Amino acid sequence: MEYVYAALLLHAAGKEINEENIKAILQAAGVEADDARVKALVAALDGVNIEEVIEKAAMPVAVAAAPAA
Amino acid sequence: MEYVYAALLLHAAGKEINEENIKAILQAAGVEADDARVKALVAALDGVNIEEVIEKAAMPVAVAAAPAA
Amino acid sequence: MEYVYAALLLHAAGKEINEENIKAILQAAGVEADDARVKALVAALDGVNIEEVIEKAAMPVAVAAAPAA
Amino acid sequence: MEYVYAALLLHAAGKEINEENIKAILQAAGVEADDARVKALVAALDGVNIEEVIEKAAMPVAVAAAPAA
Amino acid sequence: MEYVYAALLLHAAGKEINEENIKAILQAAGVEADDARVKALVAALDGVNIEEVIEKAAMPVAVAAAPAA
Amino acid sequence: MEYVYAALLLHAAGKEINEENIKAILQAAGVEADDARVKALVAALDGVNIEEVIEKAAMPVAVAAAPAA
Amino acid sequence: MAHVAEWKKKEVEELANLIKSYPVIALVNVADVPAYPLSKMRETLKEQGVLRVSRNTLIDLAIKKAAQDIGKPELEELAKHIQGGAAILATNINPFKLYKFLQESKKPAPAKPGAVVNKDVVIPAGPTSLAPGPVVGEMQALGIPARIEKGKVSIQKETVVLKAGETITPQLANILNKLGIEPLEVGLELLAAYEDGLVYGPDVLAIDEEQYIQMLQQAYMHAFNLSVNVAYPTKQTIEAIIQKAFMGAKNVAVEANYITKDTAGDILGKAFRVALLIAQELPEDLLD
Repeated sequence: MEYVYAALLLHAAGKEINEENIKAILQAAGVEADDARVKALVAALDGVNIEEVIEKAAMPVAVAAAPAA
Repeated sequence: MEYVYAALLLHAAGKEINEENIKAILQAAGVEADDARVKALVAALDGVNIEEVIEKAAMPVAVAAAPAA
Repeated sequence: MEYVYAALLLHAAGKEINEENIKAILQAAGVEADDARVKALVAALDGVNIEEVIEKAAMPVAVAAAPAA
Repeated sequence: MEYVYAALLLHAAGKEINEENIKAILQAAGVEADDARVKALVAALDGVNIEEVIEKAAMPVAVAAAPAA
Repeated sequence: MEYVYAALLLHAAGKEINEENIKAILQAAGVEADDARVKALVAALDGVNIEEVIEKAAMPVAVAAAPAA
Repeated sequence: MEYVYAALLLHAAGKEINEENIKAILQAAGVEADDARVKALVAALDGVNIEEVIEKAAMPVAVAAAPAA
Repeated sequence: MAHVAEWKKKEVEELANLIKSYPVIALVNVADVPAYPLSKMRETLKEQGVLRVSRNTLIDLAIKKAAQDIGKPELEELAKHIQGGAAILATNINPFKLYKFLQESKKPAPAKPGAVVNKDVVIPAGPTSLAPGPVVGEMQALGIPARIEKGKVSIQKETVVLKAGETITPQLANILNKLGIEPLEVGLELLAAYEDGLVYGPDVLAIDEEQYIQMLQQAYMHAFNLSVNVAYPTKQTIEAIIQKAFMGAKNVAVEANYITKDTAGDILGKAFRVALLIAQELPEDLLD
């Protein structure tokens, strides 16, 4: 999950999610970055609208709260 | 949310969540770390069972269904 | 389930789901393909909108919460 | 998802999930295999109990059916 | 359960569920048909909407989810 | 589903599930048996512990829905 | 049989012929059935059978004669079930269906002293239409908690006055009739039925339909499970098979945090939810 958190950190900080940035973060965290996984992650996230995805992910919590109201 | 992601990254990597480590990650992400907030975060997370929270987060279905009870 | 995975692989890759293609994949996986099973699967998938079926499977959470409202 | 299907096909067939086998399957399906993604998948699956995770799988489908009541 | 499978087979095949047909199937399966059981089955299923009954069986969720509605 | 019912009938009657027996049952039910489908079924069931497989829910529904109850 | 009256011989002959001409021969008790329901039943059965009332002794002779004529000694067994005011119901309807049909055709009937009820008789709580009078004392004597309320007799508590199988006393019949409760059932009571060498008693013929429905559902689920679990596709299961394969693949990918188009949402979502839940535990001024 380290790779995913690194990507989300970059997203939250408004920085570009690229191999270099992810590796820098992982290194700073003392994690030895696996080149292939970093590459694969960046490739997989290409074209993914992160904002939208995490909004949807937060939804079940919101929906769950509704009926209780 | 950057601070939280940094903390979660450390947790996932099995590293200690302390001020120094969090600052290092934020810096690598190009975020200017606010000393007071980092301190407060570390203090606040002390006593939070992150593993438990992760488990809860992995089960959106159950969470969603709960209020129906 | 090997046969079904092969079919879904073809679907995901945007290739035609036919006997020949499924057999080629199974062979590459070192599985001896049973002609009759391949035929039966291809026949059963005829007319099925896989994308739609998968979508139905993938979107449960919000729906699950709905009736509780 | 092609890569994942290839991995599960190998699992279902009782074959080893390694880079070589995954690539062979993808090739047979006419997919140009991306080295980094294949490597990343193999690395990511290391330590995952596939059998167990698959068993957990089907439930969202069922939940999705609920509003039919 | 043989008798019930025979009845479902007739239903799936669009044939009438009557004593003669059930006995023919059981005989073909090498089962010595008990007259009274065949008669009882046919009488019990008389007027039963099998399609509806098995649809309900296919969606146990509906039952489980019902109290949530 | 006719073919599956025929196989289950044989299983329930303690008879061997083979092509010949399945065809005999289908014929008795007035269904024209498709050779490939019969073959595919027999192949799919080869080595399968039927008792176990029929009890294993294809969609473990109730578990997911349970918290809603 | 020289001393037997000519009409009796003829009657036995006719009954025997009737028995021989239908596959299913049932004995029904018509002792307590008034004429109207009886003729109604004849009409309903018209297409599928004949109902003949006769003397028990003649029915007995006719069954034995028919059994001999067609060489089916098993049919003689049926004669042992003759009781009450027996009648012959000769039909094409399978005995189980016939039993079901006769049960469903029964109608409620008023209480009669000496009759046996076949289900519990309950007097419901609440007001009745009865005016105050000696009836209150009569009820209390039978253990029915009656009282005068707002000028009417009222029952204080739901009371079971008879259990299934018990006999109605004259006192209770009187009360039940006053209350308009009809604890009896009138209709043809099936004593036994013969078909194809077998005599079926009512205990065998009373089938639990709910149980058959459950068996149907179980059988269907077994077929469904088998089809999906061994990936043998049928029209009814192909979708479930695809979904099972897809969900299995997806779950494995999500568990492995392997991001694809289909898992990006779940994996990022998982991480985001963790962050969100953690954030909820933090003091507000820590968050943006």
